[in-house]
Amino acid sequence: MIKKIFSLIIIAGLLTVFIPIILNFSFQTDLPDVAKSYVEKGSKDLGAMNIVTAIIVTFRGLDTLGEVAVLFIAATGIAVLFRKNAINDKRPKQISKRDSSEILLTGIRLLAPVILIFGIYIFLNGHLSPGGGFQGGAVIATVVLLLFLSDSSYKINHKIFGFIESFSGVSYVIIGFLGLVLMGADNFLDNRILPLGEFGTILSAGAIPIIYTLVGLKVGTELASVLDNMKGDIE
Amino acid sequence: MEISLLTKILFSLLGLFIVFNYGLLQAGVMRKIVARVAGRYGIPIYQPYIDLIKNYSKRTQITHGVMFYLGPVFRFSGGIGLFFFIPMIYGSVYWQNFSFSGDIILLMYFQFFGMLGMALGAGEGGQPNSIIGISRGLAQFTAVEVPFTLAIISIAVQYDTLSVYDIVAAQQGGIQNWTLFTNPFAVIAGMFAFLGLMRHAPFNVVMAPQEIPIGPPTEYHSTYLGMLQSNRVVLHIVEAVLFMNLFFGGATSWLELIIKSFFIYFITVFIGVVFPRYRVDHTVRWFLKIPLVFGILAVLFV
Amino acid sequence: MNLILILGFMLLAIGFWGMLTQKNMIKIVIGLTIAEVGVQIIMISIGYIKERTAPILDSAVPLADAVNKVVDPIPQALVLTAIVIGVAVNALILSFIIRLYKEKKSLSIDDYKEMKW
Amino acid sequence: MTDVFIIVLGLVMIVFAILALYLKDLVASVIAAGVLSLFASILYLIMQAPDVAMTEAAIGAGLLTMIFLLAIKKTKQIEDPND
Amino acid sequence: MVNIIYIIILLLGIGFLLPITEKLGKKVSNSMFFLTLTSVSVISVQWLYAFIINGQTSLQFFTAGVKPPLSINLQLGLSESVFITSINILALIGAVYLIKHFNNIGIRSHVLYLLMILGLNGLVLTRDIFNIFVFLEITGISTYALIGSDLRLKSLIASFKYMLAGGVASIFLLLGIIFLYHNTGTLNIDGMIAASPLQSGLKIAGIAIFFLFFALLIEMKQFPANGWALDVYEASNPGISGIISAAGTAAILFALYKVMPLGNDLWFNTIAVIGIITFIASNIMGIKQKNATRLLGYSSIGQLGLLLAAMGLGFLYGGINGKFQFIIFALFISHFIAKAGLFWIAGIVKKKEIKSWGVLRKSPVLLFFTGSFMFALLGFPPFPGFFGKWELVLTLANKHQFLWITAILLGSLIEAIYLIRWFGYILKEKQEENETIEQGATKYSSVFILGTILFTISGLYMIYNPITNLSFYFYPLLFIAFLFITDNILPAYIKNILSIAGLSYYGYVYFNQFSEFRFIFAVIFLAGGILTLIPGFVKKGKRVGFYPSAIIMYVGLLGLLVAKDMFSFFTAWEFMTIGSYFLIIRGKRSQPHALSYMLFSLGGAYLIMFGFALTHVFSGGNGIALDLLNSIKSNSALIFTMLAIGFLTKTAAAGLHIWLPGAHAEAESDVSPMVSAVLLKAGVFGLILIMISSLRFDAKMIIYLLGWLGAITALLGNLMASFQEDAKKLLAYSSIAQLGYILFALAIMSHIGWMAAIWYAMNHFLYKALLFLAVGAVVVKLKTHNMYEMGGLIKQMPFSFVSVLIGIIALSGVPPLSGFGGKWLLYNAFILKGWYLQGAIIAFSGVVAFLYLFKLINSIFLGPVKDNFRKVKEVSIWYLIPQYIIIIAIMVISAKPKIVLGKIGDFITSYMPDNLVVWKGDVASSYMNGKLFGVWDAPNIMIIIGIIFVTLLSWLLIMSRKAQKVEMFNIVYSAERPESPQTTHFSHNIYSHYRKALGFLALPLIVNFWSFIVDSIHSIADFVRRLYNGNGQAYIMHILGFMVIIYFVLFNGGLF
Repeated sequence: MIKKIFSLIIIAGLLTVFIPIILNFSFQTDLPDVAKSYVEKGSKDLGAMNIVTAIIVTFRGLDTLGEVAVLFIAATGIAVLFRKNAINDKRPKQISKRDSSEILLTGIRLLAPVILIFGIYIFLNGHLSPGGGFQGGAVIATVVLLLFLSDSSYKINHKIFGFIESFSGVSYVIIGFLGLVLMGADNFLDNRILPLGEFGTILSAGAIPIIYTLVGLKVGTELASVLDNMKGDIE
Repeated sequence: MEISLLTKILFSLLGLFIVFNYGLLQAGVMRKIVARVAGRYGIPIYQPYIDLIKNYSKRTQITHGVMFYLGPVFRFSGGIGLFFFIPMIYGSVYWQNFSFSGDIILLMYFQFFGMLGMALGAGEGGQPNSIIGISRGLAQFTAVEVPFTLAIISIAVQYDTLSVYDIVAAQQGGIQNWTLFTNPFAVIAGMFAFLGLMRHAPFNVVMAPQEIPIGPPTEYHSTYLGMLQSNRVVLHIVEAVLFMNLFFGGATSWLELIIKSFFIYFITVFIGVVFPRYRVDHTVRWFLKIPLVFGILAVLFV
Repeated sequence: MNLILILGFMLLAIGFWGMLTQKNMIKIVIGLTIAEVGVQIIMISIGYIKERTAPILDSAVPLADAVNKVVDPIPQALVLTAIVIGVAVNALILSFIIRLYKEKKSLSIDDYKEMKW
Repeated sequence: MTDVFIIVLGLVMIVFAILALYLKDLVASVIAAGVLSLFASILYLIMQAPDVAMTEAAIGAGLLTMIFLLAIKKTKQIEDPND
Repeated sequence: MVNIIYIIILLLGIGFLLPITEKLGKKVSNSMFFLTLTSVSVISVQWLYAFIINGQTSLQFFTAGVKPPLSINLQLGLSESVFITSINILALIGAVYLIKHFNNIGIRSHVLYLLMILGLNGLVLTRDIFNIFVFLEITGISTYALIGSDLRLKSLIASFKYMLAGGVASIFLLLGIIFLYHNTGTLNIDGMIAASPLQSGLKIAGIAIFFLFFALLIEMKQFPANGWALDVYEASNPGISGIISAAGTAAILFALYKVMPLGNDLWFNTIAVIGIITFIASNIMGIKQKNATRLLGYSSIGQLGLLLAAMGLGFLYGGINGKFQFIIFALFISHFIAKAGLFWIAGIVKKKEIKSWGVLRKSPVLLFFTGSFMFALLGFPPFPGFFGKWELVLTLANKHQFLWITAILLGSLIEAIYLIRWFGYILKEKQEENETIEQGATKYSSVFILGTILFTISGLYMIYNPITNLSFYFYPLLFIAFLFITDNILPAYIKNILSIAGLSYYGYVYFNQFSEFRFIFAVIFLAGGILTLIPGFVKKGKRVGFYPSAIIMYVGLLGLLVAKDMFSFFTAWEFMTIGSYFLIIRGKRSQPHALSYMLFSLGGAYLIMFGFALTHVFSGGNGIALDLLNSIKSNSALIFTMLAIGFLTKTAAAGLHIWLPGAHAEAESDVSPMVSAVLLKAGVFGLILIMISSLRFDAKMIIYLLGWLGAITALLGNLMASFQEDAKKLLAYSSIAQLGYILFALAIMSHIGWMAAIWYAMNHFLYKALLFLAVGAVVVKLKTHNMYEMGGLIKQMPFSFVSVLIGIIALSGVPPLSGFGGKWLLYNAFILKGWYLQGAIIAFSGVVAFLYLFKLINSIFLGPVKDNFRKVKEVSIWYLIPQYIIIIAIMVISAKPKIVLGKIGDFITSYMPDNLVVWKGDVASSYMNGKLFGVWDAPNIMIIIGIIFVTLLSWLLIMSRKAQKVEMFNIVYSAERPESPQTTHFSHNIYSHYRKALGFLALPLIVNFWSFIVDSIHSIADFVRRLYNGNGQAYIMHILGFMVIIYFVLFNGGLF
């Protein structure tokens, strides 16, 4: 009971912290100058239509690299947690599952490729329209998810998924490294290592699309392996 | 005028001989007085001489080891040493003994010399429990020391000197400038301490007769006992002379010395006969009460 | 857009309330997710400017004066990263909960007091 | 007009948030949380943040809810009463 | 130079690559793993070399080819390069330590480890606020995964709680970032600082910064919101928690350091207060800890609190440059290495209870490193923490921040309690024989490398420290190092010869450089050292650990005399404390006493440091020369009292003496003379220094009190000694009494008073060394301390008897020997001064000394011989040689005191010219306002007494030459054998009547006082640590509650 009172007091304290913010908060009427230069540079220098993607991939490329690393660590951590030869783990017993109905199976088989293509579409023109590597990767993961849900016998091939995951991660770092090599000391993760191409087309904005595809692949495979680990067959 | 070292030694030895004989006689007289007070006929005055001769002439002795040997030697050399360091007769250069080489502090600490030696000797004696006598003696002595030190400090401050000769010099010229009258508190404290030092009646639990089975005297016999007896004799006279010099104006001639020291010693006998014997912790506590108060008063009102 | 800011803070408060009072560990994580959604709403509402469109320079937004046509893109970039990280953390926490459940077969946080003082 | 819509949306979201915390059946509460993040993505659309809306929808609503459900499958569905 | 971004590229790239290489086999992936870590450390070391040696200025590294406000930039300055180098090197060594653990988890743990290191490096390098959030998350998640990786229940719980706390922290961080962005318009830290949001006066800016700082504060594990951190330290694999506690906190500390300029003075002050509260609170809680790793957790949180406080204060007083940079580096380095080292050793020992760490004794090298790590944490001399703490106290003193100094010193004293106690358990707790330590090569070598790095850095600090040149210590420390290395190889007698040679060499070198007063102490320290080392030849075997600690102590003692400035004096003081601590703890039952000894001397040392800092400040605040003591301008009384108490802890004055009896009695037989005869004089030397300085200002009242303190100590010491049954304890109490005399004599502040004091110091050294050597030898021979089990050894051990006899005659002050000179000087001094009552107490305690002196000699040598000691032979020659050298010395100075007193007299006249002691030939006479006062003619007294003694002895010999030897009548065995031997022993409790009379003076009032303090600290500790009740949710509540409190403190509850 005291815990409830204490937490009530603390939440009241929190509110006293938040209320002054709400009260004398003045919304922006104009873009801060950093955002202004982003908008101009985003389109002219990097040739990307979607400014948010420009910021995420090149301007604040290190953030995204870090973010991909975060996802990678989370996936590895989960894999470490659910590793088979856990010391105090009893013999993993196989849980029996009813196989799902016919309609579901065929429906999923029909839908899977469509969603897959949709995912690829999302991260392919991340620099043109909203969306990008992360959203695309999530969509791909949902494909795998659907397959898990539909037929219990579906096993993702860990060798290929692992390979894609590491390959895309490493190539992402190599692209960044190319920036350093080609463009000089300050251009780590610069997308201008490739020609900017014609504004608005798929192959424009230098390395952004390539980076975003790699990110997409990586996020997709990672989330898939996370789901697989968490689903796991050990009880 | 400086007399040569040789004459100084000779005169000091002569002084020692006089004091030694006077001591023996005084001991005899004092024991006769005590006997007469107790209604007994008492021993002949020359009895101490007889005891001494008997002890020294004994042929067989036994010894319990080196330290047993050194006990009486330490004790007697303590007595004689104390004699040598105290100026006997004020005024004549012959009877200063070797007092130039030390002051009251030397005398205070030299008393320990004899006592420590005696304690070690008894420790090595035949009777292991003789140590109980020693521990009582030491404990009592620490308590006695307090009023005695305070008295001496107040005298030293009063006369601005530590050397006995100058103190006596300051007290010459009539009774009124004896320390007795100029600094009464110090004298009272001093005399209380004198009682303790002489180990007479109220505080003689160490030398008391029934302590004999474990007291130091029973351990020693023949020559050793002779030495101890001669030391006791000399020591009592020398202590009396010391207190005479400090408190009662010193002596300008041997006669004056003998009379004064007799009466000083008589005080202890006088008090001793009347009072019962104290246990050691009572003695210690008693000495840290009234005599201590007097000592503090002496020091504060010097 | 003050309303959305208020909404964000309320969701944040509800999330924390959930974390503090709910005993079930999964409910605590749900509380955490709600708090995260709250923060993300606050971040977006700060970036929003009235009557402006999304920061995509497509046909609707002429290149020339895009500057005063577009909403602030930076908070959106930050939120995007924050969401992904939030999901990663939540996935990890949940797998820890599964692991813990395997050990002590209990979801209440009060049962996990092995280490104290 | 949009203000009214926002208020309604906000209230609904708060209701769902409270529901997500207090429903005894964990699956129901997880779905409530999913719906909450779905409405959040709609909110993002209103605030002209399409990228974030898509991410929120795909990852926040889709995958996170799925992970929660998987977690519940591996543990206990019904919250024991004394909590 | 290599672009710093390569660190990120390498770590991340290989991190991604490793899962693929796993198929090529474990050998390849492991080598890849180590290759990355080595190359990353090489890059950072290369940069560090550039910064320190080539004076490189700080650089910016941009990403994405665009200038910062638009892109993220990495900055590399001196502080950054120090932090990343230490993190990367620790990572490399940590990898070596953890490789076995990782191998059985699989390749993924290598990946997690690499990415954790990436996160740490990122945190330090990046200058973009959101990037800090990302790298914080990377570190966080990889740490959660690593902690949970060993799948034990406890680590899973700890990691779960850590994640909840991390989640809450990241929420606040995001809020902070977005509102700061809203306020300043940029995400780059330098941009934000330039925009200086607080100046704008907007409330939101303040709250935004509050969120940001608060999030980092949670990560910094500050009290009370750090329950979860303790579980993490306790539960996770010690290798990982070592890296978390060292590198993890370092990176977050640096992140906070980068963001600090955003705040204002109020905020710096609050952070400093939070830090100091954490420092003290977690140290107090550490006292009650039984679990080793959790205790290390408490200690690392405490140290972090101290670092945070130092940083807060640094910013409060003009930013982290010059002075504060040095302080924070020093404190950081020692915490960094020591904490990682201790955690790794915990990993090797694998024992949960600190009491069962005794098993470390099986591997001396590990034991040595544990000890040095612990002493590095406590800030002892050779280690960097010492320089840091000194500079911190000095700078704070310059700013008149005395409350801060007391808090810091109090905290480090409390920390010393549990660390020293733990070290005591390691050295002394009983262990079953079959216990062994895991002999893994990787773990062992990584701890070994870490230890060597610690010592190399400490060496660099000793050589290049900006405070003062400590060149005096180079050769001695090399010699000590040599002794440590060859400790297991060389036999004891070679080491003994080497040490004696070393000491005499230094005696020869410094012989003529000392002014009189330091010369006397030099003689005491050096001659004392050599004499007390000679008995060392008795010991067979290697006597591991004795010689290095003895030499450390003597180097410290010598350093005291050589010291020109306060800092080298204080270094010497601390060296001496370490050396003596190691010597004392060698005794069998000496652990609790060594602990109380160390705590008292540490308390005293900190008081001295505080006093020196105040002297520096109140004497014009320039430089730290030792004779600044003589030019203190204001509140000199306070400084004097502080320094006096500091030195009195070493001379065990009444009230501060409870450590001495145990320490001296329980020490080994040739250590106790070293510790009691030689070491106590260091305190006396200090006292003389401040007494000289007190001539300049009037400290009459304090010195009068010191006089009384000296008298009471003397009385207390003598009384307690006479009631002791343990021979060495008796001598220990008598040392307390003698030191009381010296203090009393010093307090008299007159020419003759000081002569008495120094004469006493010299004498006490002689006869206490003599007595301790003699009694120590006998005690070793009989294998018992209790006097009631001895007796009648005069026939078997005549030489020891003679030396004890001379010792007690000298000590008691009976005329012929030198003791009387001391008594005479003392009497003259206090009569001339007019301190009659104290004088009476001194006189009384002087006489009481007879009681225990007689008891000592009687119960050991005189009386009946016990059966089991009938065949005991004389003590070995090596003990007797120093005894008889000392006896000769005593005889010489008793006959001719003028040799020593003459020299002392000239020295003292330069300070106190009034009422001199005049020497005519060998006759010393003192004058009271012009008139001859006292006369002391040592040679004549000796001659007269000698002659009388010899004549009487020869006369007695002649008269009783036929005396027949009779054995002493043995009362004990006349009846049946009693069960308790002591009650029938002749000298057992012989002063019971005395105890009845004066027992009330010897009541253990002081002991009760100190045990009351200890108990109250323990109860506080027990009360405070109840806060961590193990419930994860409660910890979240602590965090949020902590936030609300800090908010109210900062914005004083301004709602609108």
